[in-house]
Amino acid sequence: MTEPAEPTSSSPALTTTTAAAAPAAAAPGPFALEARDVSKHFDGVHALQGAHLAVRPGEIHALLGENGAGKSTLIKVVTGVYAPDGGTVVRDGEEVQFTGVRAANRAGVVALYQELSIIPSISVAENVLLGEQMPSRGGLVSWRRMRQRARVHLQRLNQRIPLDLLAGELSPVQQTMVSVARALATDAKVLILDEPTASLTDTEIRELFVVLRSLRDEGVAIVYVSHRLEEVFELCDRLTIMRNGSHITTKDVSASTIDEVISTMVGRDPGSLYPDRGTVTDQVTISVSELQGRRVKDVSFSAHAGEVLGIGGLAGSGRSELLRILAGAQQQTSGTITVGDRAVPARAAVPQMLEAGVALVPEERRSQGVVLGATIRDNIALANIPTVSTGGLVSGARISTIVERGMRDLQIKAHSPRQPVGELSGGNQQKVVLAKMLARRPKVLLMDEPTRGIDVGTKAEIYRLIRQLAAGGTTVIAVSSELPELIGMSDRVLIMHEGRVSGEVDAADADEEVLLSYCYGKADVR
Amino acid sequence: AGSGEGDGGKPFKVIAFTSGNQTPIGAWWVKQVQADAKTNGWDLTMIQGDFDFQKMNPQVESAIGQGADAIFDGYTDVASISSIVTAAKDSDIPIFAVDAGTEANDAFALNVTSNQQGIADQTVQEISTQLGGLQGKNVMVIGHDPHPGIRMRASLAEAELKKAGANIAGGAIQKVKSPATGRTEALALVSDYLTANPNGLDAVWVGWDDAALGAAQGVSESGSKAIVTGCDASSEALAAIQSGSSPLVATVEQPWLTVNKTVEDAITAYQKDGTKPSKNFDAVATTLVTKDNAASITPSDKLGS
Amino acid sequence: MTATPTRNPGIEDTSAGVLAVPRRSLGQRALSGGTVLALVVLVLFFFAMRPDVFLTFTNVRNILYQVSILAIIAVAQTVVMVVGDFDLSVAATSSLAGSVAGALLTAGQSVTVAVVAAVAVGLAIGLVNGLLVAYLNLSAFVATLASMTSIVGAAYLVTEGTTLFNFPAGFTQLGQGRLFNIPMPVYLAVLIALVAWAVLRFTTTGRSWYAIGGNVEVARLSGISVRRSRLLAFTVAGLVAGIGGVLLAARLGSSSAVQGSDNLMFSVAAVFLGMTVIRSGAANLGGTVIGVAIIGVMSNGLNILGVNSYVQQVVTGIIIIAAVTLSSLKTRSR
Amino acid sequence: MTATPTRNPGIEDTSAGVLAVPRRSLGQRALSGGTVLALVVLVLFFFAMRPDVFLTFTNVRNILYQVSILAIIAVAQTVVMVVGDFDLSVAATSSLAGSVAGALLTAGQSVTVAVVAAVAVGLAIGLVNGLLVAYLNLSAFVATLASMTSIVGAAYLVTEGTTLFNFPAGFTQLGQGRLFNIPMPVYLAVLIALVAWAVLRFTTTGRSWYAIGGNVEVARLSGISVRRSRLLAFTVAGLVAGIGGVLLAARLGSSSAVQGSDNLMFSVAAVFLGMTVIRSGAANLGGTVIGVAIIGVMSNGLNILGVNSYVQQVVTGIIIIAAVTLSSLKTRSR
Ligand SMILES: Nc1ncnc2c1ncn2[C@@H]1O[C@H](COP(=O)(O)OP(=O)(O)OP(=O)(O)O)[C@@H](O)[C@H]1O
Ligand SMILES: Nc1ncnc2c1ncn2[C@@H]1O[C@H](COP(=O)(O)OP(=O)(O)OP(=O)(O)O)[C@@H](O)[C@H]1O
Ligand SMILES: [Mg+2]
Ligand SMILES: [Mg+2]
Repeated sequence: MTEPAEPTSSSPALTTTTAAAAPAAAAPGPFALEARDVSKHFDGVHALQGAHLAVRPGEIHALLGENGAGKSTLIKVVTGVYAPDGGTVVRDGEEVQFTGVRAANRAGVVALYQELSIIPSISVAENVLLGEQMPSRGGLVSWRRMRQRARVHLQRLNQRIPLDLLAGELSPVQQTMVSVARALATDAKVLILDEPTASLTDTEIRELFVVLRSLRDEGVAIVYVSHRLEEVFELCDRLTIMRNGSHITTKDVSASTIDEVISTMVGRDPGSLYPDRGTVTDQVTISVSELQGRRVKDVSFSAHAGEVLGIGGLAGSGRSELLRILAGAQQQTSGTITVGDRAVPARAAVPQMLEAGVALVPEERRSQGVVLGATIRDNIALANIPTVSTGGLVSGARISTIVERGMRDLQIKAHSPRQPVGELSGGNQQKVVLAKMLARRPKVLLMDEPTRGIDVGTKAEIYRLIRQLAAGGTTVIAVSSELPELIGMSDRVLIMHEGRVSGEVDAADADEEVLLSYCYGKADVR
Repeated sequence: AGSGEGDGGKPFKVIAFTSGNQTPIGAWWVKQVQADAKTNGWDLTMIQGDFDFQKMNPQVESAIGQGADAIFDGYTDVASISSIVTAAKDSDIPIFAVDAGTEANDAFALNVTSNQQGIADQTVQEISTQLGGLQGKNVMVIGHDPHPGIRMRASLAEAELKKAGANIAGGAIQKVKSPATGRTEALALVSDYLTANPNGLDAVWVGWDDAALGAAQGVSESGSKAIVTGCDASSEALAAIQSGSSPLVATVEQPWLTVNKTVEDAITAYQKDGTKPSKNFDAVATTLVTKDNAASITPSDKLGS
Repeated sequence: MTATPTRNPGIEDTSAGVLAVPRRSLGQRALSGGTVLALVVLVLFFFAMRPDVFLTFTNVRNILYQVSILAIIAVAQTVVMVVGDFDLSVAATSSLAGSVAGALLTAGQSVTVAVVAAVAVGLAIGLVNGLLVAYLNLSAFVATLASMTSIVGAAYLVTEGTTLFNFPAGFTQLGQGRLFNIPMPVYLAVLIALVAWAVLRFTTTGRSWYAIGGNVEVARLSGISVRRSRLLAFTVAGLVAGIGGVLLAARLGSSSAVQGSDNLMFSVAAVFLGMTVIRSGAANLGGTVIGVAIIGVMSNGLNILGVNSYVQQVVTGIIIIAAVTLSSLKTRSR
Repeated sequence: MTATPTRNPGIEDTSAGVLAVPRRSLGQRALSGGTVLALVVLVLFFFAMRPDVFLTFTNVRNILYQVSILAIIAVAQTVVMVVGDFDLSVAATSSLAGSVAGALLTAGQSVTVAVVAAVAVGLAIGLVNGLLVAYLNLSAFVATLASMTSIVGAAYLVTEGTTLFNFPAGFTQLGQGRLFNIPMPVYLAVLIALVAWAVLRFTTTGRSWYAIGGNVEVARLSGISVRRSRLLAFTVAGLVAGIGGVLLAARLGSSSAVQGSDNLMFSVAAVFLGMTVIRSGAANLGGTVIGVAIIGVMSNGLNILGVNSYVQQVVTGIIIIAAVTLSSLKTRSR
């Protein structure tokens, strides 16, 4: 077995171990699933090089690493989606070569893949029992048994979703729960979950944890990927950290701390997550009065140059719609928006709002933020067509300038501006969206869940960036579902409840409990 | 059904159909029959289909199902209307036809068409005359198999040309696939052949004028001296022949006016007293059209006007 | 901890929201089918214009007879479109199958041999299309466009460019025979549509097709054998198109290389019309049947009104646009 | 931390890549095009078979002349496919435009009037298609399928089903005249392709089209007026198809309702072949030109070899499949 790649640049405090020999912690037992010295490259990029993972039956094993560390790729290798370039996969002590997902599933290895959840055009019940799980006899499907079984699996997660709805008709949260239910329905012996909680909220996360713990107690080996480290420490037994496609360390969760994990992941001491607040000016950049939308009701507020305004609330409380209306992506039914000192025409669409200086970084990166098949360069150019052109002609030089600046300023990790965005890690994709919008030099930057699915290191970068923008006089309005983030990054926090603003708090002296009560619409807490 | 009750209270009901309404002759025929129907006092149902038998046949059959005294087929090959023939037989309604097959067929009470052998003779003879004999001459034959008339005259012409000692360019009949793109297909066939074999053609025999015009264009664009013959006597072909500058030197007039008149007369005879024609097939003689007589010929697409 | 809590979506959010595909109440659903509405409007219009003819037994039978083979080809197209692909070769396949049957009959083979061989040819073509698309990863559009070209060429070769006819009665009866005064192709079309409907709805294969059509990647990662399923879908389409071709030859009593080539465009139009019928917007058999009915009613009705055939063609296009627009307006007004 | 250094985009990238089209190193690019390879193989094959003929000036001119109008129609198709849509009506539009020109000339109008009116008809049809797709949200496939049907009907009405001819020399010169011994349509095709290429590559409109083709929602949220752009794309396609139709009428000296109807399938095939040329798989003008060239070389070469036209058709399909397979193998092995 080869030594995994260099840990030299990492903090000296950390010890590096070879995986197979490694799991120094606890008694070395037979592993349910092992990946040994796996390597995989795409188009010259080494996604994996000396990756190791070894999971025991009856444990929840966290797989950690910053964006692009290779977690998802490793998962795809061990479940037969990708054939590895080198290395072996071992299931119950036997070397296996899965020819595809189906083969892996049959061997009891099942994954819930990142960013891929449901099939929108078929029913909820079918989504839960997709593939081999579909109850059938002699090729005939039993719809009755399918509904029964789907109901059971959803109930286990405390979800009461009508089974005959099309999955596409569900809210994003419900969709995620359906895909979780599908993974749970497989009675897997090795269950791998790649960021299942990225778009879930607390209630669902609780339900999920209950089920995962009981599965663990039944002897299932669980691999759990998340960027929410608090979760990891609450749920997991052991953890493996990857960096740059290589195994860095595997240890018991009880033997490590969040700070230590962070610095191992990032390869250096990350410093504090949230930068210091700046000064907010008196100059109102955007103000909204009595805005009505489909979900948004009677929202009025204004924000200032240099201010970071956080917006919180429960799922479906109308935060995204509010931002979409502000960005011109959706029309309000009534109410006015004023940018600077000019009222925006009621039917203004995205181009006009961008012209007025309002830019949106949307919630769903892959379907709203970037063209996955297009290059970084083209994605950035996309939002800047008016500014890089004269008389209808696009200037390649001007595109190059903004692309170069964007990639440098945001430290986008790619081997070339000509790399398709679909090949980048989630964090880098998010930076492309940011770069694209920042090139428009917006006066008001709207960000919807700016750090969803992004590693701590990159999160810190994004917070710093937000602060930098604010310091430059930009107003940042950011929606987030994570209360600590809301408090940490904002100057002021608005909480929405059922489409209305239910509370407004100065972030500097906000606490989570208060915000939470506003989230539930209890405006009278104080 | 049965014989004509034209004089009774009910008008004489005729179902007419043509699959070729996109051809000029088909279009003429439709108008002609509609006009004549008025004169003859027919209750006419005219069904037109763009060579789409799946659509046309059921329409005709459904009309048959609703009763008629006679069926009038214009330019639709017997091969494509088997189901109509069956339906007509079942309802005991006679079918009178213009140009619906190249040989006698008991599907019809009468089918009158032009004499394919005559067309082949006339055109091949004209080529021979113009070239001063066929021995050793290179002649391309362009046909179109789906059309039985063209198919037949093309193979007759090929045989005659061979017999007279001509070489068939490309070794066999060149086949145009679609009537819609006949002109461009023939144009490409000739241009490409002439590039591959410069001066390789003395004549091009083409089964119908539209493609013949494409072939002629190919010949003149390639700077070849070859001559071209067609068939149909379309006004465009006649104009080309008369101009004297086109490689198209001859076409053949098929006497559609007379043919149609003959068939309509047979129908009116049947309408009057139920008499059916004594023989059910006739192939009438055609006229070769060259520069000499082109001016006096009524173009096939200006029939009736 | 980090995440904010939510209302339990299970309780009140069942009416919930909308991602890409809207959801409607039962009442709305009944109304929903703008496409169905379009069909009803067409029927009423023609009935109002010619009450003496349009809804008579003879004419309805006539419409059914006219669309029966289109319906079969449209079933083939539906299956492929459920999987999210296209088959531009369905009509050509049916012509070739018909031509093969015709050629064998002309060569004196028995009806059984001719039919079996023709259907086998359809199946083989479907298999080849499937291999090209599922295993060589060609875009279905290019693959079937190309195979269509070759198939038409092959049909020309088989028929030598002519129209073959003079088939034994045992063969033409398949297309022209009647049972209870209804032509055989109508029964066969109904049978094939029912079988296809059942396959799509009740078999694991059918459900895999829908899953793949919904999202290939998710289907693949859920352990569905995407390749095998797509191969199967194209094969089934080829087989069904082959049957359609045999029936067309039997129905017309003739076969030629271009026979029924209109069925391509009309089958696609029918499936598209049908896709507007259901919520998910996926290809579906019920919808296809409605689409076929719209096309049939329209063409028959315009004939009955004696509309000039050029004008008919103009009107046909306009009606298709009107029907689809109607249904999309309905959807939007939700 | 994370960022790896990149080549300085400012220095070498000033030649502005087309949106959605990634750039590869020269070596990769030369190898990349399995489709280009297919073209080269075809050319070499025919050259080897007929070295005395195939690459002569006359024959190359001949090929160019033969594909020039197809190339123009394929440009129209490319524009629409860049936006991620389809236009099934391009060939019908060109026939109608040619028919309108023919009818006006026959009625004694001047060449200018006839040409302008014909092109305007093309433009109007494009506009209608665009409105249906962009503003009424109909699927482009259905909308243009339906409009195609209506347009063909209209062309029949305009020509009264006949072939119009006897056009003044001033008109036919457009299609048959020569400059430096090269026919006019070749210049016009090159001109139109170059303009379209430049529009796609260098204008804000072209960029917007590619963006929309990449992902409509992303494009919309990035501030691109999706509706207006799509409308424009269809309008341009109609306009270009109209020009193609005028040239075809001028080239043949005649116009009919179905003239050039095979340009639909061939234009789609050309664009699809062209999409395999580049990595992103988007429609692109260079690729389309290669696709058109493959089709032209194939048909001319097979004619030169004297292959039976039915066999030609079979072979055409097989060659298209081979070309596309070749290029997809290349892509996969990267
Ligand atoms: N299909 C692909 N083609 C090219 N490169 C890829 C592909 N998939 C992944 N990569 C690259 O491989 C590396 C590892 O990516 P992977 O998705 O495994 O990271 P990850 O650890 O899951 O990150 P995240 O936390 O953002 O999900 C990245 O550099 C990514 O750009
Ligand atoms: N429960 C729901 N019911 C209906 N639509 C919903 C629901 N949840 C989300 N959506 C849809 O998803 C988008 C985002 O929803 P919205 O703005 O209401 O929520 P949010 O406060 O941003 O919460 P989330 O965290 O779910 O994004 C909207 O377009 C909305 O139509
Ligand atoms: Mg990942
Ligand atoms: Mg949201």
